[in-house]
Amino acid sequence: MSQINRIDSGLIDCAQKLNFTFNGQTLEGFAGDTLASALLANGYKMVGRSFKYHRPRGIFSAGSEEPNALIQLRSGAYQEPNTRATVTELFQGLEATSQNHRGSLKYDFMAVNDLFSSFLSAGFYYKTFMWPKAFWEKIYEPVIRAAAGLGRLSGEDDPDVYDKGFLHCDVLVVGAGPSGLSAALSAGRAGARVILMDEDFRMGGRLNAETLSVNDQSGHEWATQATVELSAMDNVRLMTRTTAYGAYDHGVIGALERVTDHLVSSHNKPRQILWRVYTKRTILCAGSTERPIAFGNNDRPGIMLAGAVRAYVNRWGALPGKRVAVFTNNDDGWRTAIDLAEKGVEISAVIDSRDGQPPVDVPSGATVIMGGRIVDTHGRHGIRSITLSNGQNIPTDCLAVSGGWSPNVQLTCHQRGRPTWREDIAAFVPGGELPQGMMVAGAAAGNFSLSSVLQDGHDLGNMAVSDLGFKLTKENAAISEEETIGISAFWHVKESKARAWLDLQNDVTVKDVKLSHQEGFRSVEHLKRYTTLGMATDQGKTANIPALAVMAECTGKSIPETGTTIFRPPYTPVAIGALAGRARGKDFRPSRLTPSHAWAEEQGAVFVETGMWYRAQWFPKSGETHWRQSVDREVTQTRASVGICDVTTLGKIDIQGKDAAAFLNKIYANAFAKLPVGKVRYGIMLREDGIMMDDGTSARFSDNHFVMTTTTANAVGVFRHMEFCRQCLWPEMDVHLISSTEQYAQFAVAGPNARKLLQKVVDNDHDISNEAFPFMACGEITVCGDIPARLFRISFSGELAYEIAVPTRYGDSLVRTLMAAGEEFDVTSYGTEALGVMRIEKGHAAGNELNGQTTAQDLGMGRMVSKKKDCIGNTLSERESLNKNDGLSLVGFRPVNPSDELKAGTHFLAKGKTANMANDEGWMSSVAYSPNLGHSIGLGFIKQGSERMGEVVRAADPLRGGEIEVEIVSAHFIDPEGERLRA
Amino acid sequence: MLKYSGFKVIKEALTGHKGWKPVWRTPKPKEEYDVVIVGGGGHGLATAYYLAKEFGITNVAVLEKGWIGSGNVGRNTTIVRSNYLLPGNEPFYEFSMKLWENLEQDFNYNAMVSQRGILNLFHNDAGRDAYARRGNSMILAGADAVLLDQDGVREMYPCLDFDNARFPIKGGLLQPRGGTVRHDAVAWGYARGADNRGVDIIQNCEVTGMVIENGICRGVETNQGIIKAKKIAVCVAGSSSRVMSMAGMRLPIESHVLQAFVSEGLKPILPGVVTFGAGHFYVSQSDKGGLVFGGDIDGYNSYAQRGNLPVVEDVCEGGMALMPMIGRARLLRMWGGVMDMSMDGSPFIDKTHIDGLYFNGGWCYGGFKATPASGWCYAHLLAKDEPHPMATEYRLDRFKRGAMIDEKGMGAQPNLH
Amino acid sequence: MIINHPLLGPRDASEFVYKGDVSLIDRPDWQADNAAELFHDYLYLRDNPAGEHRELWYHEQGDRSWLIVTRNTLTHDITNVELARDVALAKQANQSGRGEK
Amino acid sequence: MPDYTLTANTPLDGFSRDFVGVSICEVNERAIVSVAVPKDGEEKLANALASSYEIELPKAGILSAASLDNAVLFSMAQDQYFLVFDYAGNTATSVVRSHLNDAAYLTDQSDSFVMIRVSGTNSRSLLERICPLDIHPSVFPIGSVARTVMEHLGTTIIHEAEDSFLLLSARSSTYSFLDAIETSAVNIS
Repeated sequence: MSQINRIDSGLIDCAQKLNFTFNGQTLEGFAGDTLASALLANGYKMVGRSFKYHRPRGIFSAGSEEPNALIQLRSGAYQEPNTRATVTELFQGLEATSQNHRGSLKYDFMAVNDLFSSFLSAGFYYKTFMWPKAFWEKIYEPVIRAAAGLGRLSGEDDPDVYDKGFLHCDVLVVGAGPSGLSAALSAGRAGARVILMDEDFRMGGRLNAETLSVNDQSGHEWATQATVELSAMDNVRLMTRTTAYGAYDHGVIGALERVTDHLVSSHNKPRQILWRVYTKRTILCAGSTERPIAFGNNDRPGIMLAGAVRAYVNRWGALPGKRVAVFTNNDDGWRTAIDLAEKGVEISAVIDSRDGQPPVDVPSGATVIMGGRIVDTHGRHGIRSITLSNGQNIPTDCLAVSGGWSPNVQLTCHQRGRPTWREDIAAFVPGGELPQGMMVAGAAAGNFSLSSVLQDGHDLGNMAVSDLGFKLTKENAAISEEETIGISAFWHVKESKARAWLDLQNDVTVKDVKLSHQEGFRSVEHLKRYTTLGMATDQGKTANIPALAVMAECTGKSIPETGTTIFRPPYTPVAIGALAGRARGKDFRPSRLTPSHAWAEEQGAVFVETGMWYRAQWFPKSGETHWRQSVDREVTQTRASVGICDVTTLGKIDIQGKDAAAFLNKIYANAFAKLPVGKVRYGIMLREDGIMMDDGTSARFSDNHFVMTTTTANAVGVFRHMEFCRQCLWPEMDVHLISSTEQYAQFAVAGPNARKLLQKVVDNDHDISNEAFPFMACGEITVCGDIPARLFRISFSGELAYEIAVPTRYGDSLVRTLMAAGEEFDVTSYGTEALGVMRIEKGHAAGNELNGQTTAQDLGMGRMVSKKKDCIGNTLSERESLNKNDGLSLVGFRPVNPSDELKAGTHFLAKGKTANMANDEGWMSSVAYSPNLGHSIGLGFIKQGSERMGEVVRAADPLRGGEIEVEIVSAHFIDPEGERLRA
Repeated sequence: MLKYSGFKVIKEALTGHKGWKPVWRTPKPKEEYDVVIVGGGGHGLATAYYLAKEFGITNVAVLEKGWIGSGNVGRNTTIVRSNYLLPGNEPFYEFSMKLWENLEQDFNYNAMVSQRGILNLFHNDAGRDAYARRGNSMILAGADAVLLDQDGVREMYPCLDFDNARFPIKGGLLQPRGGTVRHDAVAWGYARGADNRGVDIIQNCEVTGMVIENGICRGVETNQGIIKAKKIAVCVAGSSSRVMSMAGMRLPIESHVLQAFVSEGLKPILPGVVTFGAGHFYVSQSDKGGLVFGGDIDGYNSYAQRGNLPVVEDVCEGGMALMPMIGRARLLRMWGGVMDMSMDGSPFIDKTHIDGLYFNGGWCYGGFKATPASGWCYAHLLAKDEPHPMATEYRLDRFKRGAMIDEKGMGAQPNLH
Repeated sequence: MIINHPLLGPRDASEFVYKGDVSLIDRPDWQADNAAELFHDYLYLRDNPAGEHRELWYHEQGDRSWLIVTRNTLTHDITNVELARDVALAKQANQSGRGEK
Repeated sequence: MPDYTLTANTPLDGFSRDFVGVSICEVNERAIVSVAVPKDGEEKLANALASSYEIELPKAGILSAASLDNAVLFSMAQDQYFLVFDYAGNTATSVVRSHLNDAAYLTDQSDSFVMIRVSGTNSRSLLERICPLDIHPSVFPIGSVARTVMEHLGTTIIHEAEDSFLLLSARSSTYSFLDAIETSAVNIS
């Protein structure tokens, strides 16, 4: 069988044969085909199964509105479910398989559902499957879930790459049919920056599918000529295979370009590009969509939209049938009969629901029935005949149906626009409230005759650019002959006894809408939700209006009174991969690397993600097989001699200005106004609600110059907060902020030998002895021969410690130098784990304690909050519930049995109390193994903790099982008097 | 009352479905009710249902501006769970969970309560510690929780990105009893149950003013006239500020848009609900096969039921980072709901300073899962004028006292909760 | 959304970080007798209008300006954008002017 | 003096790579100093700039170019400018201070950024994939400057010359930023 239904016609390239497979069968098509046109040319009728009843489904449309012909494209990890054959461009080697059947497409086991259809009426599942209770999850639901869904994901990672981009223009024209081309021509000729996009791979829209002429040439020739003229303009960008899928606030349009979907392989180039289009004007030229008429068994393969039937014949030379009947309520349906007859196709009948005379000359041989009704059709896997209301039976293998055309108003509704009803064309047209900058031209605006479409596009193109101040050219619109466009609304054949489909994919019938009405689901939104109408992959593009008409009939109201459905983006479904673009795997978010990263990598460091940063977690030495060995060693070596840790990730903010001190005094809860030059102070920052926001230090380098550090996690938030205070609360202050986090590589040098080590690199003219540079001193110094540096005598570890900062360009060199210089002291580098162990040993709060829920009082720093000044958070920190006598406080914990391991996240319960929420006294926030103490230690919050030293409570961990006894102790496990850090 | 059952469905199928009646009546409003509930969403309908069923108060009207269920009960991602941390929240949500578990038999409507589990992933030790604390809170409150390591997650969801992730999955907190519920059916089921017990459900009835005399709220003005009531129960999350401003009240609430997304129908690939904290993404697969997913709120005050592209892309980025196998699935539809974002991320069920006027709102993006408990506790408050024991903390004055219920620790910044 | 920055012209809203109602620049006097109540109302209560809303946005990925944007919460239409610092300064000038009377 | 010396590195060690129609290269030996305007000190700063660099305070979005040290000055925030000039030493602020004295608060930012030049006929096509701003010459002519976000990273873009753009982004995320640019170059080829 080779292209038995192909005729010599259309816009395909018969010289270029393409082989493809459908359900394993190798077939042949031509360049310019869609999968649908190629399947039709090869005589295929049935290509899929419906969602609920598993009824045979054929190709229904010739565009993106397709509800039926959904296939799985490609295979393996490239498998793409629910792909519309009607918009799938044929390529050599294309693989397609049908979906949603068990067994073969032809003999689908699940088709048994159709026999039970009367039990599976709309919403039946809400009324049953409730008994016995356990059966829902164990039996009913698994069966339903297994039957549901359409196509199948491969379960493998999507192997393709995607990209995104930004486009800017004066005028975006959506749709390159006659109105779009006309609009782009007039806007482009005026010199505006124009983008013209169309979802099809060929510009021209319906001109490619019709036999109408423009400017005395065939429509598609005119389209080609217009495209050539446009592509010669520098200011015009033409984008085929690109769908404007959504209209967002302030004129932003989302568009998807399918770059390689028409190729057998994307060769590692982006498969699709998601464009965000910023445009001053959008001219929507999206055309219109034909809709069907509902009648008995109107869902059989071979029953198609009339416009689609002639598109297949005119554009693709593919015959949907050899003996075609037409059922229409409008003049346009007749075009199908005429075009096909001209191509020599037998027209068995034209049934027009309207009374009166045929609007055009009748094709010879066709039976014409004016005022006719089709009540039923026959043919199991494809239509074979139709039955009329008068009992007449007419054989046919393709029935072309036209219920009129609905303007594609989707993008006009993506914001608040509601379409309005126009009785003369029996259709909704764009309403008054259009998205910002949007205009609608052509069929999308309800102008259906080709001549008016051409004029409309031309005029709106001109209007858009003259709005923007461009000078118009004198060119006229292209012209075409007037065609008749009469229509008389007709939605469904009431005489039909058999089920009449509205939503072909989700199997919603006229009866379902009536049942919905009967049960009170009368609002359009109730109707959709109750029956699933319009919820399928086509979003009811062909189904919604006829269904609305049936509901209107039930309620006795007009269609606009009954309602309209709101269209939501996207216009057609968009691959999630495209919406994600490049953001996946390691590229999901940027990575920030510390200045010592390359060096740490050389040392074999294990890294951990902290926000966007990667930090060294620990540095394994040869022979160390467990992370604890490395961490214990790093801690021990640091406390015994000296250790070095990259602390660049802490936020650093340069603060300058005459009011810098006064500003900090308002930002911090403790006093800062009188901090002497050359000193650092620890500060706590509250949110305005009195809860701890952050802690850190600020160093004063001169009267007007401070350098603040924040925690790594809060660096961005604190900066933003300070800018808010500076600009919005105290704009009168002379204070300036700039981040210097990136500017300096900063290392903690900690341990009894820290000074000795630093003295080896600090230039001799800087005295850093304990006397000259005591605890909490800071200064601008030079190292290694005039390299500028900043030195801070601050300690997170509790040891004699410094933080030294050099310009980032020297960071890598400095860490190598310090390690080399420290060799004689057995220096160690340490990572975030050892840092954590040492800060817990010292009782310092960190992220687990500063979790946005704790107060300074909870952290044992309540007295630091000054009551004598105005600062952020001061007033509200005094609220009663934040100052309860039995409030939480941060204390230390040690296991009663030293061999027990503490776990963070355990909850504290008094001995003998039942484990429930009422008896919950707090939780363990941070734990570590202390190599110095030889047992596990923890920090945690417990009610009145500071008054309960020595008490034993239970640390309960029902989540992981078990509980242990712990003793409440001081949080300062090491050197509680602070002698070391002052040494 | 027309009882639904498999038998009834079969009988109707054989007799042409002629016997089905409207699921709720379309009554004209009476002049006065004992309780008027403003808002025919999930919470309002549940309140009416429990008022009638549990507290015997049936002279009740539910006033709905549009069609019932048109608010957030019909535009959420259908997740139910009780995996909260704080004592003010966890018992309440666990109460709700237990009500979900018996709901369908209770109101004779299949809302497809499906406990396929909810898994919150963590990516580092601090995340594990926070979830351990939370899991223990849940168990102490009588809920269920399981802490999974990476292997445990891999066993349930082999299709996640374990090997090449920017934020590697280290484990997760699983609540096996969490899951999903068919959202619209919840509204319809409660509506049916309330209607059958005599509650008047009045659609297309917009409240335009409060009738307040001498500090006592005596009724509401509507587009269908004044309706008097002994108690007015406002329950209009998303529009709380708008409605309460009619009584002159300012609330600790901002309205924000939360977008939600559904893919085309697919054969089953995800058993339960997964949330990806590092990437603002959560997902489940509906019984119809669509991947239902969402992420953060858009982040600016809005009453428009639609969002913008940056969040759409952010959510899909999270999705692809978590499960790169969904790249070829297509996003079918996106929509937005308007959330009452409160100042600490937790709701309110309380009397107001105006006698006869009650308020239920501030549900943030978590109102759906709370529907049964919210209805029950609100009904309790209305019937007995004291808070239900499970909802004692949801008071309007808690910020004055400093008794915030701030699960995320974000402070008075509603768009961060 | 697009915010028309008074200094930089139209920028995508994704360059900005949202804070909330413009009333957040009216921080109360910490020494007022009813400071606790004033701060409560300031920090926690919102008009939250359905319609025109003056609100604070921070141009984090731009020039770090805090802006006051007048935006309709029903339609998202933006009708005015001001520099918050200008507004705050004008407010101070206004208040001190009143104080002198 | 200590026995140790420190050696400087640049974010990308002088990276340079050519693609079809577009070149990507690191720019070095330029210092960046933040120049913040003291309250009510705009006139004083303007005078200092005029007498030293012989330039005016630029409006937001536009470069002022000086011949002294090939300096360019542009606005970064309402009261803050960046001065970028030829200098490879360690004390960029003292260089600027020698010209401006106390007319501004200065902060060295030379080590805070990676500077990457994207040039060639395809440079705009490349940037179209990551830069949300309209950089068409009709709206972003040569001498224009703007800060925006590219692939989650704050980036300052300067239109230096025809088909040539200089990008400044944070130094710590240099490799992610370079990857974003290179990926774009591959994707448009």
